[in-house]
Amino acid sequence: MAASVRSRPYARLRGTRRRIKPASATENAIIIEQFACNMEHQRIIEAILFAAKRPMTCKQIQQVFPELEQPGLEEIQQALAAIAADYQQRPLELKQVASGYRFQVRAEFSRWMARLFEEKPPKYSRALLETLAIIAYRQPVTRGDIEDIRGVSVSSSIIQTLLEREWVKVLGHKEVPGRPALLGTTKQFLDYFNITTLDELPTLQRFELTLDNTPTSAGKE
Amino acid sequence: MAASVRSRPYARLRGTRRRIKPASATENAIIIEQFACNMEHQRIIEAILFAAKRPMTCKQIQQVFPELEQPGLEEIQQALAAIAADYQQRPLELKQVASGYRFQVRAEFSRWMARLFEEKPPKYSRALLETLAIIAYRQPVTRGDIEDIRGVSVSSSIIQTLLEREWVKVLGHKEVPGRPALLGTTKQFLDYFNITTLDELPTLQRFELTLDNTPTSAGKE
Amino acid sequence: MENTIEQPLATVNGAPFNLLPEDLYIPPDALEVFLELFEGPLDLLLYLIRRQNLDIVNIPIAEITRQYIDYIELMGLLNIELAAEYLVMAAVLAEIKSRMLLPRRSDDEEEDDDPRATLIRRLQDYEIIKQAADDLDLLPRMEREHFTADVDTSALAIVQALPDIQLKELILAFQDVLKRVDQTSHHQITKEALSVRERMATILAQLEGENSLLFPQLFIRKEGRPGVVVSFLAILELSKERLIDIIQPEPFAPIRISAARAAEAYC
Repeated sequence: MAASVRSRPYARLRGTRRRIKPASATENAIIIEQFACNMEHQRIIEAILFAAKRPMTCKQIQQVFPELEQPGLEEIQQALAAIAADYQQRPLELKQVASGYRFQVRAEFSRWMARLFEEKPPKYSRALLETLAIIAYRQPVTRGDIEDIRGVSVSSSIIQTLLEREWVKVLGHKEVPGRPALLGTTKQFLDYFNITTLDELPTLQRFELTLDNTPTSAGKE
Repeated sequence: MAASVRSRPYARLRGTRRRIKPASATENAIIIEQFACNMEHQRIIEAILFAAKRPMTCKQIQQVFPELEQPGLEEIQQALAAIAADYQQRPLELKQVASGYRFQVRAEFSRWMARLFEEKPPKYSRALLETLAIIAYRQPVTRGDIEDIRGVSVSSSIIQTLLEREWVKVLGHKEVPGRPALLGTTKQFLDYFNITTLDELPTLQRFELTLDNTPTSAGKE
Repeated sequence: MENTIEQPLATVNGAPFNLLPEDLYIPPDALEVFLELFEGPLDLLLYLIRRQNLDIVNIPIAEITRQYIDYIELMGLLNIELAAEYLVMAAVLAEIKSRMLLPRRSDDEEEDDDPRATLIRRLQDYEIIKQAADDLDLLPRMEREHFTADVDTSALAIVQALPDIQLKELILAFQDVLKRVDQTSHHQITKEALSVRERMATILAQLEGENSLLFPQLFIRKEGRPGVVVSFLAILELSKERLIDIIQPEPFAPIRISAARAAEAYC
């Protein structure tokens, strides 16, 4: 009774669905050929995304093709959309993060994924998270800026950890005595938190602590 | 523009299509429920195979489920067959190898995969370079020694990479609790840098002298 | 820790200290753990203000100062290592308090004459970040909610180019490590004759898989006297670090060297 082999050629089905414009017989033939070619590109792109082990931009995907066979960026975009649609029913999703597209397991399965790995996912200390938040929201900042905001000294190992995880990098140096490093976040930081730009970070909450006599209330900045 | 929006409950759709035998209303209900459950298991198994990063046996897959929810080995086998069938049209295949099941890119895509990886080789991280330098100059050292010197923890993957590259080997074990491995460099390491003995590694002073024309080119990314 | 926070509390400056500060709605047992939860003086101060839902404008600075100082006294009592930052904040509060007590001169036009203004701004900035850190922690992230989906490519027989390293990079990396060590810790990284270290590694490698080797086997004759000295130093160093055992079963018997064995050798 094992799962019946369903050989429904899913992709081709979708292909027909996509051709919308009416076309004469010959035109039709051309479109089909063109389309078959696209389908092959699409399959290659899908293979690339799974094999790459890092997020891939359209440009990077294009480069994988030999120069004379390179699909246009637009075609790659379309292929990505088609692939994403193909996986809509599957436990994976094609996700765009800061440094490109990658396949990942849908969040709803995290419960089982956590059991898959013996090591617990890393937990980050409040000190590290606050430091990271300051760098993310206030960049570029120096270590001194971070200490001013937190009111305590920042341990080097926190900065070191952030640099090593490649969430933070040195953007330059501030032209003041000592030339302290100016820190900012990286694309890998965005990738890790599954977002494409800093704008997608949660909005800062502003808590009212004002000098006039309004009672305390929280609100959005 | 992250791809998402899932709607159609695929599992149920497919479920109905599969029910072939005529059945009474109540029987029907039972079959559907049973089936929905299997589909959920199947989706979880699929997610496990993609996330695992190593081949998984049926037994290992079973263990990922909490004890009371574990599907039987037979059900897992069936799910694997169904998943394999689902991917028949895709550039991936579910393959059984000696140590279990894993997804792999179909052989016909090797040509592109080769191009994908032949790109510029990735760069080693600062953390890896420092770890290697400490091993080279301070051998034999344990991982703990390296952590002491660097002030941050050393990830196992760095040590693993160095061992795989055959630049570093385990010389023995230190007779202290835990018997940590003592690491040292290999002959391959010397070969790579074109030197015959570690003595030929430049000492820091000597190096600074020869570097005089490139002031502080250190540490920048 | 002698100070269980039960009835007879300690004496502070000679005066008996019988009560926990008022408004301290924390079970005493939990207090120690609790105090260590604060990320710093701003965090503690914010907690004191927020817990009472105080409008910071109207906070009786005197009251907050008193509570704050009670807290840090308690930290002292509990032997919690008190960072200097807490004491600085106590001084700031005391200063604000004293300035509030002085009559305000009407000719003082400075806008931020109110000494609380700076403190309020810092507290606000900190609270925003504190919340942002919590929010960040809640964002779904890799390794916890999301896992990348990779497939195997090893079957495709692709040789992936390995990263290259220049010798220069390696030395610069080591230099950086040394620099950092100088700045941040007390580690003594002394330069040692490299050759002894290397010889230590060589000897360990030689011993690997061997039951034991005869002492003379560890010397390479053609290296001459300097080589012998290096090997000998390496053997002594290895022995000191308990990485090898030097065995002489009976007087005048040949000396044998073996890799250090686990406990059995010693018990």
